[in-house]
Amino acid sequence: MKLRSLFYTGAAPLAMSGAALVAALLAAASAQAADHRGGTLHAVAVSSSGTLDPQINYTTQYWQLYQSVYDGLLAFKKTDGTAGTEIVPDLVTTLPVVSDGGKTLTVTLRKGITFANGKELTTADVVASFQRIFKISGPTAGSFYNVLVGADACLKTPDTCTLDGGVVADEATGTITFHLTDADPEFLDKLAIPHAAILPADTPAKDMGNTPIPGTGAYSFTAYDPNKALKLERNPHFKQWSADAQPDGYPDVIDYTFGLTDEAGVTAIENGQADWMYDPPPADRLGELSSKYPKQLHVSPLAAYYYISFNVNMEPFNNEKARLAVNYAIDRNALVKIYGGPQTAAPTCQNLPPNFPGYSAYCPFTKEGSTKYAGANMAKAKELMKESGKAGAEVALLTEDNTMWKNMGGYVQSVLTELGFKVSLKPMSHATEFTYIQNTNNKVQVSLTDWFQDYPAPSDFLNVLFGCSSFHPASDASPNIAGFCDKEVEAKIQNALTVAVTDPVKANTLWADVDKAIVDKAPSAPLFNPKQIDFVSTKVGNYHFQPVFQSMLTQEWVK
Amino acid sequence: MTRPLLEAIEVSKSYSRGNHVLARFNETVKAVDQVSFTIQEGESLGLVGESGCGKSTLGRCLTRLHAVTAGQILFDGVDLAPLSLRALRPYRPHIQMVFQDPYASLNPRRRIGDLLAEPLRVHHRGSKAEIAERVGDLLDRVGLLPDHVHRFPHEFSGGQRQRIGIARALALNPRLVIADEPVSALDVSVQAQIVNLLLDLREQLGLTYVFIAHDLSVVRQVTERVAVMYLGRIVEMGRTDTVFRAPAHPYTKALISAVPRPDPTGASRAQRIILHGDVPSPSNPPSGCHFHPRCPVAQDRCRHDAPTLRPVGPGRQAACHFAA
Amino acid sequence: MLNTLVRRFAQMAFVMFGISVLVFLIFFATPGVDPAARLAGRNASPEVLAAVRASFGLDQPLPIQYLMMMKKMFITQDLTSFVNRGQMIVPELVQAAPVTISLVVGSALLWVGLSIPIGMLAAAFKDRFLDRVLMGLVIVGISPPVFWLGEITNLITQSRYHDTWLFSWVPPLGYIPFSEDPWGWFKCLVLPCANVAVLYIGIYARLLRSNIIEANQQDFIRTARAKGLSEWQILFRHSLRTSLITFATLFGLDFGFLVGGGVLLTEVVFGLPGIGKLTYESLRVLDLPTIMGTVLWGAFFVVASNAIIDSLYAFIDPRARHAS
Amino acid sequence: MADTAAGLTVSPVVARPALPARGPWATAMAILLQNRAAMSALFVLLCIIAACLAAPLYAHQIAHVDAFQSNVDGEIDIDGTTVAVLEPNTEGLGLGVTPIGPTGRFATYWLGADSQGRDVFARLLYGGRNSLMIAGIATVICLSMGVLVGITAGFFGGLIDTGLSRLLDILWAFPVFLLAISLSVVLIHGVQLGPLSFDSGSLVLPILIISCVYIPYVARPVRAQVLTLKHSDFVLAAIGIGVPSARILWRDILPNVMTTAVVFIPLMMVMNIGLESALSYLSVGVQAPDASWGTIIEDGQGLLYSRPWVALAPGIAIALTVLCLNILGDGVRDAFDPRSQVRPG
Repeated sequence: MKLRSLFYTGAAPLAMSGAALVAALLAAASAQAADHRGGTLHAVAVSSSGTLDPQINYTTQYWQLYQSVYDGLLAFKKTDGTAGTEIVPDLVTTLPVVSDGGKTLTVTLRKGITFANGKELTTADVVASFQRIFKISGPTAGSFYNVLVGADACLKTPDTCTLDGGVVADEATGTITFHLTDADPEFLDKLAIPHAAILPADTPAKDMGNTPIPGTGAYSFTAYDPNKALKLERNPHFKQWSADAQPDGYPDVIDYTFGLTDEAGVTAIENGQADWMYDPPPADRLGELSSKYPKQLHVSPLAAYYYISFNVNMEPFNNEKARLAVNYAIDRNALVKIYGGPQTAAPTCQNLPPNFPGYSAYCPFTKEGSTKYAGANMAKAKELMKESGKAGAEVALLTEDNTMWKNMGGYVQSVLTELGFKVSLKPMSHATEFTYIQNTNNKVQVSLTDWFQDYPAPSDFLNVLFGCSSFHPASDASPNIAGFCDKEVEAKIQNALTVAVTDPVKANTLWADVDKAIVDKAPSAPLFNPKQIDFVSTKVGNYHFQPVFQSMLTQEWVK
Repeated sequence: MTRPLLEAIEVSKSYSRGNHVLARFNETVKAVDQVSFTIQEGESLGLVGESGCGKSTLGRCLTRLHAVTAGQILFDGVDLAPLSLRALRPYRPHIQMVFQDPYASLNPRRRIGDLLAEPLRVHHRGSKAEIAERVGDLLDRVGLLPDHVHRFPHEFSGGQRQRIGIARALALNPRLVIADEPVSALDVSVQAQIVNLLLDLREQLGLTYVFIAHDLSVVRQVTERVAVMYLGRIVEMGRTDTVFRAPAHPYTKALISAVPRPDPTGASRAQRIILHGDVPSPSNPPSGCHFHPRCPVAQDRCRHDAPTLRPVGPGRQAACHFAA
Repeated sequence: MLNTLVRRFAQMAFVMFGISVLVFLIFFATPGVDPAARLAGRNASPEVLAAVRASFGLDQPLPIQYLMMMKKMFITQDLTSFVNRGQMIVPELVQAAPVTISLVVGSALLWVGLSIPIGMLAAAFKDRFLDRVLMGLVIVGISPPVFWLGEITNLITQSRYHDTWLFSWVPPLGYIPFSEDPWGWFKCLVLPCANVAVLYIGIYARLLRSNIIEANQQDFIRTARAKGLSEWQILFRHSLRTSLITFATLFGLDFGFLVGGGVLLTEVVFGLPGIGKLTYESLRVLDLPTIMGTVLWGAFFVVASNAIIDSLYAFIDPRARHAS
Repeated sequence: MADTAAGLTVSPVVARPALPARGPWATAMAILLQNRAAMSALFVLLCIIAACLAAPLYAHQIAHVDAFQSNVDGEIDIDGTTVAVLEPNTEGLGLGVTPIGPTGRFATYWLGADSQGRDVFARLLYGGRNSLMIAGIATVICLSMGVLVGITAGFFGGLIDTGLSRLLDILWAFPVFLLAISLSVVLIHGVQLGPLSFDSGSLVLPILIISCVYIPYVARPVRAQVLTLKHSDFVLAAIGIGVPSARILWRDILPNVMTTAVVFIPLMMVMNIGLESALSYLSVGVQAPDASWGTIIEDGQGLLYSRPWVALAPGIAIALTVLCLNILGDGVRDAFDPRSQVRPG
């Protein structure tokens, strides 16, 4: 859930249905645009999300806001549905010209764009921004931008980072050339996320904390107190250059208040005191909202999934049959019920979310004779369990300690008990659980967790969660929680990564194959894909859900 | 003269007071200051003085309930002063103490029989039955009934409790009993009973007493010799009757003159010496003779020259420049 | 006096040092809380992890890290959170303090204002009907857990009966600063204050009642009664006055405790962003710098109120000066 | 203080004959037994304990439910109609799932279900068992430790006293919830104490934490009392007799400290129940799937607006228990605390 903004960024759904309808609505919207310009949007959230620095902050909550404040060279298209995962040129004129087998990318900067402080954007700003990623030890410096030539030196000694030969600018022509050590099919995605936002060259090379950094977007942060409020106002220097990349917004001001509980947030929106809340409405209010205010609710699928992660290197789940048995035994519909009912989540057997690139429906763990998920197959599970010979093994199941997680943990515990394991449930504070279950030193056998996309690429699920390169034993930063490193699967992953550079379409079929292979080896038990529930006030119109960065606040009408 | 039962040689007791951050800036209070005296077996010595003069502290030093800062306490020739609590234990039975407050000196949670048997058990004086018999004997001796062994202290009156306290002190057949104001907490009517009991016991058992009191009339009744203390020092010592008849030290004179006597004519009032001023603080005693600020006969000399205790008659000593 | 102050200050410094060390050690003993891993973000590469570790000084030995943290907290005041990069701790505390203080002062006014009349009435009508009713009410008041009482208050005032005339004035949960809207500030604090006060009214009314009754037994009250003062005069002039000393002592301690974070649960339940909520949130995410800040804040108030009460005691009652 | 019995006659003296030879303990017990309010409170308390002990009986024999297993897909029969324990909402957008509310039938979900479909009343009984057990054991441990530390510090004095007193100062100044939560956050993952290892979720952990936190509350008054006792005349008398220190401690000091400890028992129970529920409410106490009154309140918090009884019932249970303990505590104090005996009536 996105309350847990700390680790879970970029929840992005791929809107599945009604893309055409939405496009039609958009067209109608632009006609009325002028009428709705102005006013103040009141947003509320339980808490703020830390630093305002776009190159450091790694939370969905602020990435959503950065869309209208900062620009990268590229951007995800600001639109609903699958189209929203499309990458479009933002500060540059066209998509990069790729050469040298994908190792060289060249772009040309647009002219006449100015920062909110009035200074014009130059190639020097671009080079400085990429250096800054390393100088401030940005969270993804080593995992996303390490493909740049010169990144090695920058990671070793961040203070003297030059990225010499990696990012080359020609001031006269406004071109920037990126040189990569290896071809990277996801480099464009990486240029489109806020960590690659272009900031003024003179931005200090340290975490700017609560001090806003001028951006190029339609809005600017004008006041920030993490305990109280955040304010966005129009950037006076902004002139729209691409509605796809950086559209102008409707409200003049966005007042974002922190500290209200989610219950209070719901009440405030019901009473029209607030327009939108970041946090999902609390579970016990869903029924009331859904019956009383159906028109103010927007349910959108998220590119995320909840799953059970087995430690494939430890008893008893080093046994594939035991893992498969659990997969067959878990009733995903029951978990969906705990999550908030069938309208709030969809059961799944695989690791890629529906409508995600590379997704191809595959669900072996269901009742006999059904391709869609239809419930647990306990008979098959018990049979596998018998074959595994692991009945009677002691198992500790880790989960987070908030109510919903504990309820899910309680259910999984009963299933494991039914299979014959001796199960103890270890709920753990959400602050520690995610890093705790990653570290092999903690000897975690099985845990309940979730994953939200960073950007819409299959490797963000399959390689990050199940690739050998993301398994770091004895480290708190080892997102391959299962410790799954299978030669066959790894070869398939590498192949898909290589093919993606030249043939993304073919790569997606390869990824579907990887997904299937992983499901068959069952290092995880995928459970369900959650949906985002946005509750807005009656005066909010023109609600749009961008699949990577969620609802687009600046596009909402409050007038 | 035979060897004295108890001999105190220049016994001093001081303790520090105050809560200064640095301990050396705390005040040092000399509660007992170089006191020397002897007691012969079978004798009774009274220690008198105003409250706060150090007589109770001295009493507790003699029983080694307090450690001694300097000096020697020779009991039957053995110096008790440097001994540890453990090393003292064999000597404990010989020196016993009767406390001032009969309410506080008996553990409210223990039965009388238990309290009286405690010393016997600790020093392994006989079997269970023998101890029980001895306890009955003790109760009888102090005028209580045998079935009182099952009772708790709160069921007794003050006088009865003091009897129990005395019985406990006697349990181990001590040679020396130090009685610290044994009757001052009791009603006047009961005081006489206890005094009589103490006198009887002394006669029957041949006890030696150190009798600490501020009530001179009781001291006069019980003791043969008396030592008068002022601000931690002995200022006069001698046979009780002579000291009372002809006090040598001006302080003793004042003390004795203050004792109320049945005097219907009021004639004695004229002779009464009224001391002016309060007792000075022992932490900051006056220079020279400690008594000089209140002394009616003080002269310049007394301000810087401290008088020592010197013989002023047969068996009499006084610490005054002008005592004859 | 200066002496006492120095000693007090040293003691406070020692206790706060001890607590900070304890918090520090507890934090680093917890498994799964490598701050570097969380600062670096999910899926951080080992190089970035190392760089972050170095830039936050997390690769230094623990004593150095401790000293660095203390320096950043007290001297440069630029200590930042381990969870939200760039979040400064000191301003965060400064922001939260007025909320907690408003809440505590408000409830203190309520509980003092109500417990005194209740305690007096109960004492005056001791063992009569009014006494029983009042004491029955307050003992029921101190029984439920404070967070549950808060939940129920919210259930009634925010949801079930929010639309009735009785509670329609109740603002949404949360805090409105006085500077923004004094009336709103008042409205959002009324219910939380009342919730805290319910418990303390009970404790203080019961305390006051028994103290007054005890005081009534004392000699000087009997004297006052003998002088012919009326019962109410006695109650107001004498019993109440003596009883209020204990009352004030306890009040001082409780006030310190509450300002120091004792209202944690109330703040959490009512969504008031005060010190307690801040502590709770930082404990939930194990943010050592913030925990350190709030715990030291809390400890300061507990120790300071203890010290002030002790000093006042020494001032009122000179005997207590040398007691410890 | 008048010596009423003997007048002026010399021995033998007859003790007051009215009172039988009863010790202070027996006297206090007698006073307590005559206190009607305290005895009623004790009775209610015993009923609550009995009900909680009967939790398995209720769950298995009457309600036929497992209070610790999720019952997400469960269905029950009410007056011939089959009702799902967790019913997805069908109105509007069909979001949310609501557990069944109080049925009013003692044998079937009397107080309704929680968000995992478990019987709230059965959990309430099991939870009470844990809450009371944790508070009770923690009280025993805390009192023993507090008395031990207080006596050690007070009796031996010197460096031991200085060390222990400073440690107590630190614990005392550590705001109690913060200390408890901090400890819980660390220990809740499990702890290794020499050969003993307690896994997370073990009830031993909250017991240990709760016992530790209130030690200064016991140790400080005990130390002060021991210091007073150590300089009391009757201890001096014992020293004068030559009683060894250990025996003085055991026979003269400990029995006097014990009354203080007895007065502390109900108070500590109240504080421990409060702390346990608060910790569990903040989910750092008793761990799922085990229940305590605090965890049920926490579970109920998420259902407060739709199924308030889940949170109401355990709160009422806590309030009632604490109320009884408070009344009983008043009685015990009146009976055992010598200071309160000054008060007539």
